[in-house]
Amino acid sequence: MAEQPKIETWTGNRGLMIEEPLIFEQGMPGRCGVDLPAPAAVNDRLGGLRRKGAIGLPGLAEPQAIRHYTRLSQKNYAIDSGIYPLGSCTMKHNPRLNEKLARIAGLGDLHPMQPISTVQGALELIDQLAHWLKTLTGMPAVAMSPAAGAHGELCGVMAIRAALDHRGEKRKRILVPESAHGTNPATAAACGFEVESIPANTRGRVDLAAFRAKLDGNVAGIMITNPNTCGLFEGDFERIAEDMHKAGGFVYGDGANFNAIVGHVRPGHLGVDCMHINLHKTFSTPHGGGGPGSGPVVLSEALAPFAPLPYVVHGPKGFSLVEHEGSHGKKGASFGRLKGFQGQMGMFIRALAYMMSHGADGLRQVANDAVLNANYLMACLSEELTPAFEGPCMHEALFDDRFLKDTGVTTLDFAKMMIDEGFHPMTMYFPLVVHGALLMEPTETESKESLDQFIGSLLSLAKRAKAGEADAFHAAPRLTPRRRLDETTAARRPVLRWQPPQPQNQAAE
Amino acid sequence: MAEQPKIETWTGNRGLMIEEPLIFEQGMPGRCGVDLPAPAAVNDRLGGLRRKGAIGLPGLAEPQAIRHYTRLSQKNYAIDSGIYPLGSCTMKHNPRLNEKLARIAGLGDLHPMQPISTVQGALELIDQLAHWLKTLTGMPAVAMSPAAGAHGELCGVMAIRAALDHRGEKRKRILVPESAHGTNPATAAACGFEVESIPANTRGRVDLAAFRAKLDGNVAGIMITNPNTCGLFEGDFERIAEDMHKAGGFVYGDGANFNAIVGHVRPGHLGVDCMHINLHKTFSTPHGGGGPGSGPVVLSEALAPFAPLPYVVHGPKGFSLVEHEGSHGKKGASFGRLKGFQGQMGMFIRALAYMMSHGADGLRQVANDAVLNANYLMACLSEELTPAFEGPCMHEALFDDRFLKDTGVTTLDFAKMMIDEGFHPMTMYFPLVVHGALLMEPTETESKESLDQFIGSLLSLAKRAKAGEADAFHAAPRLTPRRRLDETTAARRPVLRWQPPQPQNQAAE
Amino acid sequence: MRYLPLTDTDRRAMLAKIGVPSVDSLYRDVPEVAWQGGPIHLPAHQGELEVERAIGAMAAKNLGTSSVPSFLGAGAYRHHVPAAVDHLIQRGEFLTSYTPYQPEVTQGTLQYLFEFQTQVCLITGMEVANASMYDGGTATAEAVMMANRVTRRHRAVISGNLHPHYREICETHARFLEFKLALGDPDPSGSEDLVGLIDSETSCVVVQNPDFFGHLRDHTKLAEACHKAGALLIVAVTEPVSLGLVQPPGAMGADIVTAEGQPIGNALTYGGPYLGLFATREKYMRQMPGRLVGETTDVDGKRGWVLTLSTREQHIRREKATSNICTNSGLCSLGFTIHLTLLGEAGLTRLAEINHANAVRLAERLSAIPGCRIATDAFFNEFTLVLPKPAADVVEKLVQKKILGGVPVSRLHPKQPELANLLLVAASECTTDADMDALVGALKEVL
Amino acid sequence: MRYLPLTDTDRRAMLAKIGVPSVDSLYRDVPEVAWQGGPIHLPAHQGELEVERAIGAMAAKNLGTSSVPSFLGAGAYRHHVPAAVDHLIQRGEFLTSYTPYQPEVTQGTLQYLFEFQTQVCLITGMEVANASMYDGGTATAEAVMMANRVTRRHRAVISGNLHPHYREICETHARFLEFKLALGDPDPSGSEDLVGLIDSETSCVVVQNPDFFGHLRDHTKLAEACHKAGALLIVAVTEPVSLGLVQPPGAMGADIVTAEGQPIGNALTYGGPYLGLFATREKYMRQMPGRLVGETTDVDGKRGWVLTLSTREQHIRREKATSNICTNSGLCSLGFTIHLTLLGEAGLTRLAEINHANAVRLAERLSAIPGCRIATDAFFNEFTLVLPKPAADVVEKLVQKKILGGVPVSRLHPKQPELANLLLVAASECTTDADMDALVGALKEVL
Ligand SMILES: Cc1ncc(COP(=O)(O)O)c(C=O)c1O
Ligand SMILES: Cc1ncc(COP(=O)(O)O)c(C=O)c1O
Repeated sequence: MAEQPKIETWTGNRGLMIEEPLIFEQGMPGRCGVDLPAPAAVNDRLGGLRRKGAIGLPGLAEPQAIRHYTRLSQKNYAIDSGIYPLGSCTMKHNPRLNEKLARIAGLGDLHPMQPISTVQGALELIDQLAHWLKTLTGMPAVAMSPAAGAHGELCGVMAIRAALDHRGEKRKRILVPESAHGTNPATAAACGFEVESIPANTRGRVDLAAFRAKLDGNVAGIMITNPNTCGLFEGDFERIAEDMHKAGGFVYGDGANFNAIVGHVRPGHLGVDCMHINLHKTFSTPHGGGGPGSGPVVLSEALAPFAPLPYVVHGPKGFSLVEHEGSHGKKGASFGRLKGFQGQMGMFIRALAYMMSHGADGLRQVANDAVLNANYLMACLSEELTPAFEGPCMHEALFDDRFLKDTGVTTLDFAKMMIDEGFHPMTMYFPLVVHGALLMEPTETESKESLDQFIGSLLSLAKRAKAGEADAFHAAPRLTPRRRLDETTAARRPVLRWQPPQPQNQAAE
Repeated sequence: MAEQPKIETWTGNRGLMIEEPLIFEQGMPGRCGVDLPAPAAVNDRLGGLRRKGAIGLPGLAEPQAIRHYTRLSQKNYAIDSGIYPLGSCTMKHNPRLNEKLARIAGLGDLHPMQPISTVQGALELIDQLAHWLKTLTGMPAVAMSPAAGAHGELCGVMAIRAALDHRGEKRKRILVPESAHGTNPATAAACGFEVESIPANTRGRVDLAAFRAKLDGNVAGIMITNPNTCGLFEGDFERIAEDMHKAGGFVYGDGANFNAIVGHVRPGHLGVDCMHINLHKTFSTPHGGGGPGSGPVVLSEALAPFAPLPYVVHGPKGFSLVEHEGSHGKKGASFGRLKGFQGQMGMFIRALAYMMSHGADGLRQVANDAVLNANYLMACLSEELTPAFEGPCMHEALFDDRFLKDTGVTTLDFAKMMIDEGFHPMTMYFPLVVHGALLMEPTETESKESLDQFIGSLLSLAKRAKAGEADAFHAAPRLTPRRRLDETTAARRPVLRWQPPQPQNQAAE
Repeated sequence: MRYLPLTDTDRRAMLAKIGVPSVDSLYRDVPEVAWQGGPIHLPAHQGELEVERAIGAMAAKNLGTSSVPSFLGAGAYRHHVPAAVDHLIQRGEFLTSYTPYQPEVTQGTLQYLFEFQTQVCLITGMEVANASMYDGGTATAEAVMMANRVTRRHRAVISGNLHPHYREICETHARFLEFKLALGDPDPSGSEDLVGLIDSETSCVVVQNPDFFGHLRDHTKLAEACHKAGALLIVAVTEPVSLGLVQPPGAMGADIVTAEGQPIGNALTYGGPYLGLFATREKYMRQMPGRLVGETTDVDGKRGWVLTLSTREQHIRREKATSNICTNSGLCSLGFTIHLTLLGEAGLTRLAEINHANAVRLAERLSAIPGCRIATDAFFNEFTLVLPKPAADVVEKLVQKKILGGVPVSRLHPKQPELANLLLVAASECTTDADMDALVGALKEVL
Repeated sequence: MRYLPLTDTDRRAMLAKIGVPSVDSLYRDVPEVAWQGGPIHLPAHQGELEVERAIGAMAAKNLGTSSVPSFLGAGAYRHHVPAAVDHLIQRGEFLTSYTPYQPEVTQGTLQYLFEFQTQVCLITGMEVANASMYDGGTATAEAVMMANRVTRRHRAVISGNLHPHYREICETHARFLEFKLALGDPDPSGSEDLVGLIDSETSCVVVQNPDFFGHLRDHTKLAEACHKAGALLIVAVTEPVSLGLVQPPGAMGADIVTAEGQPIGNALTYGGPYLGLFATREKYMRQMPGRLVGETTDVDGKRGWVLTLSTREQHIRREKATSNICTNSGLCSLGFTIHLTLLGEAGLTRLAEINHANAVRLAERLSAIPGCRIATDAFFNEFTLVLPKPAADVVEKLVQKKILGGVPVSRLHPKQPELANLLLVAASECTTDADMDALVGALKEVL
């Protein structure tokens, strides 16, 4: 390809990659992207609180807005573009059927405070989804309202603490393995616990001895991810759970990696007391550039009574919603409300559609293929990369940066070079237990052809790194809408919003 | 920007621009993008005509298909990407409301052969749209079924011939100005006429004298575009129409450029006998990469009786559809059927939504802004480019290639350079009456900011061409998914379909 | 006005640059008499909500096929289209692009059209296909005109069991291009024999398979007869899903295959926009109407696609073009090709099997109703039901019961009283047992 | 299985490469007891059509707000969302992208979040805003915890007219983080005075505006009292459309503004996913929860955006983070920002005016019904109607007439019998005269 040294354009555009200013730099008074009729003439009842002064919002016509967001979208990588092997994030295909169903009349247009008699189908849907989740996890109860994984963690840890309170115990500590996701310690702290870290053993699992050493009557529980964030199954899980239960504590399962074991392993049979399920991971609801998610929490018999409000119950007159303590006849011990209304209904619809589409047979195949894909990556990439641990992995393959030793190339450089190759990089520098970690989760929706291309490219990059091409890596990415960005200055002198060129604008009118 | 001389990737991908093979190169037996239940067991009634041998279709899973078409789409320029000033094509903003409405239950799911009693709303919609079209053109009738502009031309010219037949006249010739779109002569020929070309005068209009010289009793009519394809209003239109009528012929108006005059000029008042309206131009139904369109034809009293079947009529019992001669009581003189069913209903819905959104006031503003934008382009670009004609233009600005004289840069080179700048080129080498034509139609949905950027860029390119940078122009485009393609070989040794690597595959099974 | 980005300030600045006082003065070439200064007698602009309400109110007056049991066919078929299809065709880069005149920035459109052309060849069993026509009917008329060009003859034999709309479109063109048509009579028994109508003037014979009444026929013999007489065989297909299960026209010796592509990937939408498929033998390639996409390479040697053989087309050849078509059915072909990609070999076959099985079951149940009889022995997903009464009346009575029971043959053949009692009934993968129960039950009541 | 691209051939080849005989052997670390070899008691896989039917059947059992006159509010509001919004948020590059961790290939997400942050600042009158929280309620609880951090105090005063869900979420967190709450009583008269509850321990006062009963209040004085006592004023907004017409909390002296963003650009969908807005003063920036996007430049000097100040967040700071939030409401913020871009200054103002005007007209008509009274003097688009009977019963009777007449206060405050007759009634630009006629007529009948 005969590319010239420099191809500058007057516009700054580069063919189909078009530069796009901020909406605030395009707005003009007198322009509007909607047409609204004149309001009826009334005497206002604003109690003298009418806004003084302009808001400062820009005016764009609809064609400008469409173009703005289209152009922005074209600067994004997505699952729809290619492999997105962000470990721990389960970036799988998001079926469009689910998008369609979440919008149909009778679901998309339901108000959360409609009379219960008018939402029987909605409650049935929540109940159905709950049934799938309970069956797949082998757990007797599920709290549906948490908004995401981290919110589910709050829910679970609060349930643990509520149960301990109920017992009259004031346990202060939660154990969290080193390899845990940051939300785990943050959650424990947000529920008033002290966090105690447990190291990993050389096999990438929780160090059983270390765990036992920390276990005492002051431990409320452990938050443990299985398969863990090294992509490995915690073979000692049952033992850990048994010990924890003997010590009077509870086991919080972080279910972010449920995709590896769905249909094969019911966490309830491993001794889990509560576990969140990221519907936006295992059950394919789209990540949407950062959310929304949904994090239902399955609960053991021991914790079920403390489940948050509201919840759906089924009675002779159909479904109903328990929104208040005692409103369903019995004085429960729910720890209270965690979220407005009933939870992430839009995600429930998508997740249920996904489950019904796959069925029990398909979900097991999902796990099989996810694990197969990861092990295939592991086997093929081990030619040049250095696996962090031995043995088969689950749904993600973890490498450390030994293969980059003395090359002058870091994990970050390697990732940036992958971007030029047309891939989204894997998760980097996480989990913390591995040096310069590269955590790759292909998911089951990646074809072998896609994996083979990814493998071929990564092997070639590893060879180039070892061959001394560090400069190319440092310069990467070079084919993207923006190249490496200055994050240091961004944090040192934060500019978190656009400011009008003349500040007096704001005060005008 | 510190771009290296050559940045090769192993994959061939370039960051977000990802190479994509053909579906046939990705398919695998045993893979499928749908799940269908097993058919009920029956004894087939195929009369022994069951397919022998495989079809040869590739199997892709849904995630692969989504990625395939997403990646393909990312190799396209569109109105949603930026200015698309293809003269004569009216590439204006396509409102998403219209897409939504074309799909609602009760419209998107109507079968064309439902009983009339079950489609009263659909017929009402067609009738409403017809009313708008007749009112805006000042014409008494409209044939709704033509599928596109060229199909509308067939409809109109057939109506002319049917009227002449009715009169018992066998006129043989149709006059078509040199500047006409290719469909005009092609249509006349397809209706059995000889085509006679009329030259343009130095002002870019039909040469009145030449027209009169060709006019005789053997002329069936003239096909004339107004504003014409030079973007100019045919000031002599009335005279031409008058002369034509006096000579016993008819006037076909090509309404492709109606956007310039909608709300201001009713072609019926200029003496038009029939005129197609490209709903996919003036009335914003999307071009869809080549179609579908819709080309209703407004008709004068003289031609209305010959309108094609079917058509909607309104009676005491509501709307009905005349699908057969005589089926509505009277023996008409319709020239017959031109299209299956009732026409491009999906486009009718979109066009009516567009018209209602703009309203009478908005449509006039559409024309004003379209004309203003084109004249603004003309005024600003004339600094460096050479306008083909003098005076204000209508909705498009026409330049010739005099400004490129002796630069070694052709109109084509100039267009290819615009692509690197992030623009879709204008129409080139059309109309034929201008040397190396550059025909720019910005449309009213382009903002001034967008035009200013376009102007700045084109002026800079013109200067570079004049400054001797021909090589850069010859090498353009360089920033696109593909660079200039070899059209000669494509036509000389046509490869119009993928062929399996081993032809024996086809015969297998 | 939400679609108009110019502000009054912009307009003033632009007029100043142009050097005119007002936009009206840019219209100076428009004669007074044609200038409409006064009000237009049409409503003023409205917001989205108002427009949605108005069009929604019209939609509410219709009985949509998705809301009731429906057995309508006769050239347009409702199938379940995967959600991915409609999602993808609405991507702005597809939806709001024009005909791919600048191949460097329209490789997306060009590649899918190349894939589409190949798929059409595969399912029809033909060698080359174009990038689409308006619909099945217009494609068939174009095929006749192409056969005239190829054979330099001017007489087409048209089966009486060709869809009446297709036949009528051919008649219209024949009238103006002054070629002859030999028209067969409708034959609900399915035993029409056209060989006798072929003569040395005949450019082509046009049949439909399955035909208008649903009959599947083997046209191999007819093809031989055509070829012997120097004529082409044109086979029209109104339901391309049948090609998943039935011998394709190419295997029967067809020279041109036309089809209505709507049933794959496209909604019913009361009759349009639909999708004309057009395929033929390689030797006739340069006589084809419509656009063609061909493979080539760019200056860097990379594979790419371009519009090709445009010297056949109106924008180059003007009055000598093979057709006047310009805008075709681009986005409908995208819907078609995406749906067919999702189906693939296994899916199309399975889909066709389900359609056939449901139709067979429905036919069996309907034929058991006293007074009813199936006139079609071999069929795909549609057949002719002989009723004891005029079908149009029966259909009206079924509407009262909120059933769209089929298409009365008299709707399309109103002048043949002998066809009055015939009802075309279609089934598909969307037909449930409950739908069949409803139809059978209702028919028993109204007959 | 349509979502799974591996074929059995692939699987065999891959197992061979890995060197294991079967996938099961990759699960060798799973203990026997936990391994589920047998069947799972759940249905098998289904096609799109079947899934659509099953979920469609559930939807059909509900009474959607778009099908009947609806006056529901109480923290979630139906507005007309332009079609462009839903189209754009479904673009795969937005929909199927993750949190923008690799800024070079996620400038699209980063730029719209930067614009979103700015818009939130502008409408609330605040200085910095984050990239979203789960919803208005959780954002409000986070605000309280942030106020505790900022002031190093542990007592929050909560208005009795804060949405009960918001209050309950605060109570939950207070229980586990062991901070104190001083809770006001619900006050439908709108004359609650919280100044007396502020003491030297108080970290913040939380009010809602318009409040749960619809009252608009000027909190300038309250802000002053807070600031004098060293506490922060937190203002929650459940209906951000109000900010087009009403003085923003920033102008009243609020230190943190939280809001439910759903009403702009997002569907109701039975309560979620919604969108928590969170804005504050610049000086508190480093105590904010949630993600923040900041402006910077790339190595070529071009402007670009990155996630910034992540040292506040869990993935860096773990147990010392300002919040445990990770996944937020990304796509909902996209819907919000697109809708607000389309509205712009003129559109938001006009939309707010229409909402208010419709609510005023509705209030006037309802107050004329014998036995009915409006308890709210100053309001935006929602007010409290005092009925002569328990509101829950009345609402049930209205359902019989296919009217969703409002939210009974008792649904959210079930333990206060004195509130039993109160009904929250909301209007919007979607409320037609016919809707109002229907409600007024029906109320007259059922009362
Ligand atoms: C292991 C693990 N736990 C918890 C979470 C938090 O989940 P969420 O982002 O849904 O809050 C994540 C998300 O990345 C995770 O990977
Ligand atoms: C002037 C003119 N006439 C006719 C046509 C043909 O219209 P269509 O493409 O809709 O068939 C066009 C389309 O480009 C045109 O520009």
